[in-house]
Amino acid sequence: MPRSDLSIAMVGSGGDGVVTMGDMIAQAGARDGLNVIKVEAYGPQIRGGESSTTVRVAANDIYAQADHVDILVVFNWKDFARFKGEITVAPDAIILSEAKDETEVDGADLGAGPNATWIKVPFIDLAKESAGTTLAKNIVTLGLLSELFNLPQKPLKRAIEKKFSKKKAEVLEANIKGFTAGIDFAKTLGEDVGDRRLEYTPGEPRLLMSGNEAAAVGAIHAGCRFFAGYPITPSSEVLHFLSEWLPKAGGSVVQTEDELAAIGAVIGGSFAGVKSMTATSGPGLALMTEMLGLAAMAEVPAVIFDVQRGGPSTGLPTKSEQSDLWQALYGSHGDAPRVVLAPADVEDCFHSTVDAFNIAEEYQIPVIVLSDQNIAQRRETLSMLTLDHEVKERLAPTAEQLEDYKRYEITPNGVSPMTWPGIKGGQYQTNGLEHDEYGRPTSMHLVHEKMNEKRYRKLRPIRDDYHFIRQYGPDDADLGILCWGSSKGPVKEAVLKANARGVKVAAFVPQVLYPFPKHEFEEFLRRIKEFIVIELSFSAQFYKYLRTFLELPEGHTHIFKRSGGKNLTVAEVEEQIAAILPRAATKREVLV
Amino acid sequence: MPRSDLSIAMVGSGGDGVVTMGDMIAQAGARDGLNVIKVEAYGPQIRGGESSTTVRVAANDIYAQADHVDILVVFNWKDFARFKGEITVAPDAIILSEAKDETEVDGADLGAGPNATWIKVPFIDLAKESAGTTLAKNIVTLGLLSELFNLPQKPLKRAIEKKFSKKKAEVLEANIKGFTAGIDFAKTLGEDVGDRRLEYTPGEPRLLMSGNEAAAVGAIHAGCRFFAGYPITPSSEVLHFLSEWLPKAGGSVVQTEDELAAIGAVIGGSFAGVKSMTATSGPGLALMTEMLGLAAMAEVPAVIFDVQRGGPSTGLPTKSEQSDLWQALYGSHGDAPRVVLAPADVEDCFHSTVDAFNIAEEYQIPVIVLSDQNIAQRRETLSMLTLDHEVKERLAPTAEQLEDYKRYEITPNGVSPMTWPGIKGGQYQTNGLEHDEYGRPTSMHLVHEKMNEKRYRKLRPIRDDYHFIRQYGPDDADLGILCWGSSKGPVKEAVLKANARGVKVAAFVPQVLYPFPKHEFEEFLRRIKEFIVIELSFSAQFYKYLRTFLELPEGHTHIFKRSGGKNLTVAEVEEQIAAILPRAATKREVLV
Amino acid sequence: MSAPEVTYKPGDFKTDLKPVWCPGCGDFGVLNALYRAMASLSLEPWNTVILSGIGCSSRLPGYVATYGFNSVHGRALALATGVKVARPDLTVIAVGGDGDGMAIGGNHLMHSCRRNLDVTYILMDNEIYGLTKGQTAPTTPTGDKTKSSYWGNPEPAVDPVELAISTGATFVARGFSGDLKNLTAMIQRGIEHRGFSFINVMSPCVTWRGDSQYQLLKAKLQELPEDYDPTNRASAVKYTRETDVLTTGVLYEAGGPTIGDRVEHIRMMAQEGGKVPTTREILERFMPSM
Amino acid sequence: MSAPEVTYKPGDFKTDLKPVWCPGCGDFGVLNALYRAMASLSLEPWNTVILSGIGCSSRLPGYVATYGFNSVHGRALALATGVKVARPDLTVIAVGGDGDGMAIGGNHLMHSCRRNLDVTYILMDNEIYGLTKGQTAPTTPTGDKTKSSYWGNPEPAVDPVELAISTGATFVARGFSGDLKNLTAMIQRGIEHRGFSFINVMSPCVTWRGDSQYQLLKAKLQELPEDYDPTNRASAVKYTRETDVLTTGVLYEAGGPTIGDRVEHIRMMAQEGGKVPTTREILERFMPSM
Ligand SMILES: Cc1ncc(C[n+]2csc(CCOP(=O)(O)OP(=O)(O)O)c2C)c(N)n1
Ligand SMILES: Cc1ncc(C[n+]2csc(CCOP(=O)(O)OP(=O)(O)O)c2C)c(N)n1
Ligand code: SF4
Ligand code: SF4
Ligand SMILES: [Mg+2]
Ligand SMILES: [Mg+2]
Repeated sequence: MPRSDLSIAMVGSGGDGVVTMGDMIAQAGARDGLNVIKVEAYGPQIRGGESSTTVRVAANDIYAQADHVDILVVFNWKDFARFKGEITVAPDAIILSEAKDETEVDGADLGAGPNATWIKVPFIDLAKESAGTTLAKNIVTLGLLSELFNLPQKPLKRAIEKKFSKKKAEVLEANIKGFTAGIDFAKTLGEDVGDRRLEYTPGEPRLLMSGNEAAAVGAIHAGCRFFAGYPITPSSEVLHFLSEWLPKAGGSVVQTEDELAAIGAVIGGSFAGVKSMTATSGPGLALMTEMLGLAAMAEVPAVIFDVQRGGPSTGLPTKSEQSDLWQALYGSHGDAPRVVLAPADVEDCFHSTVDAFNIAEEYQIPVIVLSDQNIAQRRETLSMLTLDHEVKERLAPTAEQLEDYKRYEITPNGVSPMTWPGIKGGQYQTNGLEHDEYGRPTSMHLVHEKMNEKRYRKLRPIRDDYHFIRQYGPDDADLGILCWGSSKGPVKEAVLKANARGVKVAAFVPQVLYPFPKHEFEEFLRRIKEFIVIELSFSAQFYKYLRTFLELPEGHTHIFKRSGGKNLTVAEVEEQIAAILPRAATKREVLV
Repeated sequence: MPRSDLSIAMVGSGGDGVVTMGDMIAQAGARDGLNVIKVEAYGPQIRGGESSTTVRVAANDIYAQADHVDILVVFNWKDFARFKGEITVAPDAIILSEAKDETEVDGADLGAGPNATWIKVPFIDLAKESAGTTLAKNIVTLGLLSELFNLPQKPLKRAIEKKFSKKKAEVLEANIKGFTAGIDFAKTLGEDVGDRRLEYTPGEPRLLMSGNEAAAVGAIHAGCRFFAGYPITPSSEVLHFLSEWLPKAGGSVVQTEDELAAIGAVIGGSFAGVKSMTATSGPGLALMTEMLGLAAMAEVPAVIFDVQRGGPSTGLPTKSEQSDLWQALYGSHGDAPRVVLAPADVEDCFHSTVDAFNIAEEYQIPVIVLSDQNIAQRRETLSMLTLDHEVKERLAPTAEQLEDYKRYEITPNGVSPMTWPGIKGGQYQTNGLEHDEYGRPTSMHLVHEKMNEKRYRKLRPIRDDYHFIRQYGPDDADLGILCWGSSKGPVKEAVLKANARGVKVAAFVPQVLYPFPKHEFEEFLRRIKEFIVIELSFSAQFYKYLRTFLELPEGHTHIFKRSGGKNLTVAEVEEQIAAILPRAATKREVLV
Repeated sequence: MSAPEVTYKPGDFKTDLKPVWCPGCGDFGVLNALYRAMASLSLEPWNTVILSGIGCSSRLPGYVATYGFNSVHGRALALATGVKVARPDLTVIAVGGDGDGMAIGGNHLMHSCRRNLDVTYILMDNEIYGLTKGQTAPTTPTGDKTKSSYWGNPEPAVDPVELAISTGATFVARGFSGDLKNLTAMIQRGIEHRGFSFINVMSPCVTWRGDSQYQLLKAKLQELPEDYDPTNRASAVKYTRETDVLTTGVLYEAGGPTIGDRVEHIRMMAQEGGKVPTTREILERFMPSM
Repeated sequence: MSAPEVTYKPGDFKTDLKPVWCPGCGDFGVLNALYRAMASLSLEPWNTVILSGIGCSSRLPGYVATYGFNSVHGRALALATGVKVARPDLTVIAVGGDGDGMAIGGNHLMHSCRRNLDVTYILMDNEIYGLTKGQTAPTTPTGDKTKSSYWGNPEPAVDPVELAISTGATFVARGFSGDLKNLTAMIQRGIEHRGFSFINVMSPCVTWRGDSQYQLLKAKLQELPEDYDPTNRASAVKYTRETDVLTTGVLYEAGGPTIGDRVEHIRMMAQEGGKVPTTREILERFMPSM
């Protein structure tokens, strides 16, 4: 039966070129208007070690990586060992492996069932024969895959031409021969695999980008013109992209000596009137928390884009986890207001970043955007992003206000007009000490109380203005799922699938975590009787956070939490639904 | 009517010697076995500015500063302005002020009522006449106060002799003359103030120390032999004391270049097998959170003594607040287990520090002790501390375990035997990456999950072993107060006073905050129907934390939270009790 | 700096905040010298930013009527980097103490020197932690007893001037807070210098180092020889390790591009067409290219 | 170091963990030289501690069968300070990359030099951030294009050797990972030296700096003259700023007390009576004294 949705994993090492393969399939898919999600993974070796790439291409909407791949290409079973447990195949998968590799493989280990199709392909020989070099193995494979599964063949060929366009003509020629050899070999395989072809109508080309790239573009869109950062996996792509593009936009980038300097420079740049941002991951955010408090206290806009990875400490630097939540919400000493946003997919990374700048500037407050490795580094197809996302600016004082300028004037919404250097008569002297309306240091309790009130008062209008929240499923669901960030993908997919089967499950995914969207949560809680919180944090950071604001019904609130290091799967969500729903139904009868 | 409990505040500036006065009264009180609590406060000037000292001396038990002072000495009303709102007098207070100062004072501003006694004293003239210098003003005052209020006169005189023993004989002589002049002047004042004399029977001398000093002694007692720290108010006294005493105990002290280095050196020293500690305050703790995660991940014992001050940012460096709670509980990225202890008075600072080392060593986990400026810097009388506080040591592997040494062996209680350099065959290579039982880096999800479990498993026995919790008041109280840290003082005093009047109110004060003593809390919650959480944090950090673990009864849980900068008063607690109790009674009737 | 429109008197730069400093503190001298230098340069207060960390000395920005930022301990230069790179048109001055600049802030100092950040950095060196009441600083002489070194400071003192020269500062001077005239001139030259200007001002702490510090310093101070050539790096370095004398004056001065110049150059390269790309144009880069 | 009981072969120091380094990475050379130096010194593995931060190079402790600690980015020397001051009897070695040691860890390096901490610090300098996939390091030459400097690195490179000398290290050397013999000798001397030994090893990154880096470095390297006198600080400093040549060898070596010596001296003074006070004795100090 032809498919509208196909996942392919390719595993090899160093010279096998599997990463290039993944890129080309993704590019070709995007070119033909398909939906694509592509991820990569690596072994511990810095280079030349095991690597894998998994591409999902589909004619229908997709929200996450697939749980199981339909097609697995293995150049070397030894390399595959590294990904055991990370890459599993569908029971009826097609497994294409190097003919020369005689390793015994237990299909059950991969997840393969009796219906799986095992094909030995002489990749090495085909490459050598056709292109004259084993290096062309991946190109042979692309030919083979495109023919077997109806992957966009023309765009693939053009991608190959592009890749080798700068090399000698013979090189290109050899690779085209390799591509053709793959196609030809596929034809010899006959009908066995013919029923797994992708069925689709080519459409308009789509964007193909990662969450980090989307965030970087969002920053420029929002008017960011100064970036200071220190490299750290998995956030460095933000720095990389902006190092090229921010100067084009008339801005500047500094790679600082550490994260302390980065957040310091951001506060400095912003104080100087330029929209400023940094990007980091858990360890870097930890180093920034002291100065997060400074931004809160001196009321300087600041955007901190944090890409979560596995922790604690250096942890699992290349893997995703949702465990920077607590330090984002609670890091820093004293009562230090900040805003925490949480994009849930690649496109969100653009919009959340624009929102972050808007909130930071409008409310003179630090804003943390909590992305994670999953959405940050995967490449995903998107329609041209909504480009009319409004951009907001800082409130400057009127000429009249400047006459007796109170930088920290107490106002109904907590926002005081803010000047910046260059504005004549707008000079003020600020600090991280408690201060009065003019910014003059004080340690008087009463001033402290008033100023705390003022600083926290700003959170109310933010909560009222920003309703970035997603909900899926029916209003009268039997089960409500509460989750955040990249968990949205598999949760949404599971919910929509369940709904399609008539199972009444709903999901609630807030993109604003703090100020807490209490009203919206309570609306959701009111309609539904049974809940589950799903998150990738061993200590259930999200669940515990929810408890601080919500009365989660005792005995009717479940938790599915686990460590990161492996992305959440649709199956995990489905299992939870399956396990709880019958019980929920029983309970409800009892209640009635 | 004679008193068993007297509070005296003295206010002056630079050369007035009010701090010395406070010290001498406190020393003299301790010498005669009285209970003493002494605090100081300063204006913004680094030196020579306004200063105040308040001493409470009592024959009965006392738990906090008094809300109002019975006696106020003011050398200069301009200096007093700085402390308006911080120092209030009892309605019937005695106010002794410099005769030469003609400032008009509104008694109501101070809290004085129509019964207050206002006495102008020619401090300057008396000092000049008797001692030949105005510098002796404070000594004159001591004579006067001792005579008027029956403060321990002999010890005071000895204190003066000691103070000037190293100066020329004339200097001592002059001061003794001043002291006598004060006494003589007092006699001229007659019966007006005679009814405010302190009534007590002299007892054995008592210790007089601050929380920071108690913590430093606790550290040495617990076996700490390495201290690395960076100065910061209000924790520096720990460094100061240990810089003198740790070398005497055979240990060593490094003043590092910053807090990052301090916590790093502590982890290094501890890894090397030496019990190690650092001390800091909010801003420093913020800088330490990255490496807090390292200690959690590499399972290295580490004690971090944090003295809270007003925040956010530089905030109110010399004032108390309970707002480092969140960063102590939640600081650092990833799921990073740590233990958080909370001493509630000076003596606790000793015991909590010993507990901290015991827990850190026994469970190989970082332990944060959350003190605050209030208990850290006030001086208080104590009986000789309980010196039999048991000291625990690290679990080393057996010879058999060393044969195939697994540094991170998974065990039932999560604790793996730990070697240190010098132990032959005990070598291991550790890191902050996720690792297997041997400490070898991995990014495998399954290992990560198991290791998270192992690291968190240690919290269970800690929770079961350490029941450092205080409760006051009857089991069948109508109102239960939940508080922590230095709030204990005024809360305990208010509760005991209320109980004495037959008002049924109880208080619960945990000295272990994390792992959360859920069982004990729930016991307390079960017995009582109405609650109030009391804390000095604008954003109600303690209340929100309690919510994550407890089902606080909706509609029956009140909050009294405010910013720091002023210590909690007994009156504030009493007001809350008075406001809630009648309502509680009504509600209970409705419930029944 | 463009030609000034108005002229200023030193007093014009005063705010109405009273310094918290102890009577006799060296920092008063630095503040006065700064007022004078700013006045003679006719710095426009609204185009000038003064930043600091935490310490007695770091209170200074509160006393100057420009844009000012008394930030957190050790980070004055981190903030200054942001201000100057984001807004190269502004005059940026950073100030702080020896602990702020050489202990917790040492890394930012080193890297600001390396980058040749066009900022004037005035380090008020009192060889002690003033604000926190008298602990050892990285410039405290070995053996000195302080609150945190009961048995005497076990660490050698760092020479801030040597550090600045060897890590790449292009203007390095040593001054004395008690010498208003020379200090004013030095600060003025520092602000005029294009690149990182480092001015180490010996600024006694009467409270924690006693009167003796002032006397001791005064006795050790010595001006540079008349014919001194500050462009010679090697000879500059020679003046840093003296122990019996402390030479004041501009020890080193050099040219060379600042980080700002280099960032500006990058902007020029990047904006070859002169046009700022729209979001849509940027997104084009993510269309499958084949 | 006490007289060794046994002798070791370099291979005895190997753990069974396979290095994650790329084939051809310079760090292999450093590891091998270290194994050899340790063997010739017969260092007892259980009395030796190797610490590092984060980076490709910082993985090294995992490959040496002593006590080892691969800590967090930039903090190798912070931990080493604790190990050595708390346990002066141990041999302590710290290792790391140019980013780890000169960027985020720069402050600890400077202060370890100043304190003359008795630790051997080996900086594997590949002029790039290896582990994070090729961003600019503080030692990356100006103008070089890296992942984080698309338009070319706008910052001058720092010379770690100059920094170490000018901040007080008492043993400063420059080596090359491709020169096993000299490097081994240098590391051995560094470990034997009493005080802070700083060894800046040029250690090419084949992955992010390409083959050319190795060739370029090799061409620039030059040994010290035979008659070189490493005790002369001024002449040592001269060898740090050359641009066409990179001189390898022990550039500087001096005596002087370490922080450990000074702390030990304090302990001696403090423990005059030789007796550790009991808690009760300490508490006596808090009894009212009159
Ligand atoms: C992160 C942090 N650590 C420590 C402190 C405490 N602190 C404030 S100022 C200071 C040092 C003051 O010395 P210096 O920088 O020399 O300035 P001075 O007061 O002598 O002018 C310290 C340690 C702090 N505010 N923040
Ligand atoms: C606090 C923190 N910031 C950033 C990182 C990311 N990081 C890991 S290694 C590294 C730099 C690696 O370069 P280098 O120290 O030169 O070592 P190399 O890999 O080149 O040997 C960085 C930036 C981190 N782990 N922690
Ligand atoms: S303590 Fe020292 S540095 Fe601080 S204001 Fe006083 S004299 Fe100046
Ligand atoms: S990336 Fe460079 S430094 Fe890292 S292991 Fe590979 S060659 Fe070595
Ligand atoms: Mg100082
Ligand atoms: Mg490097």
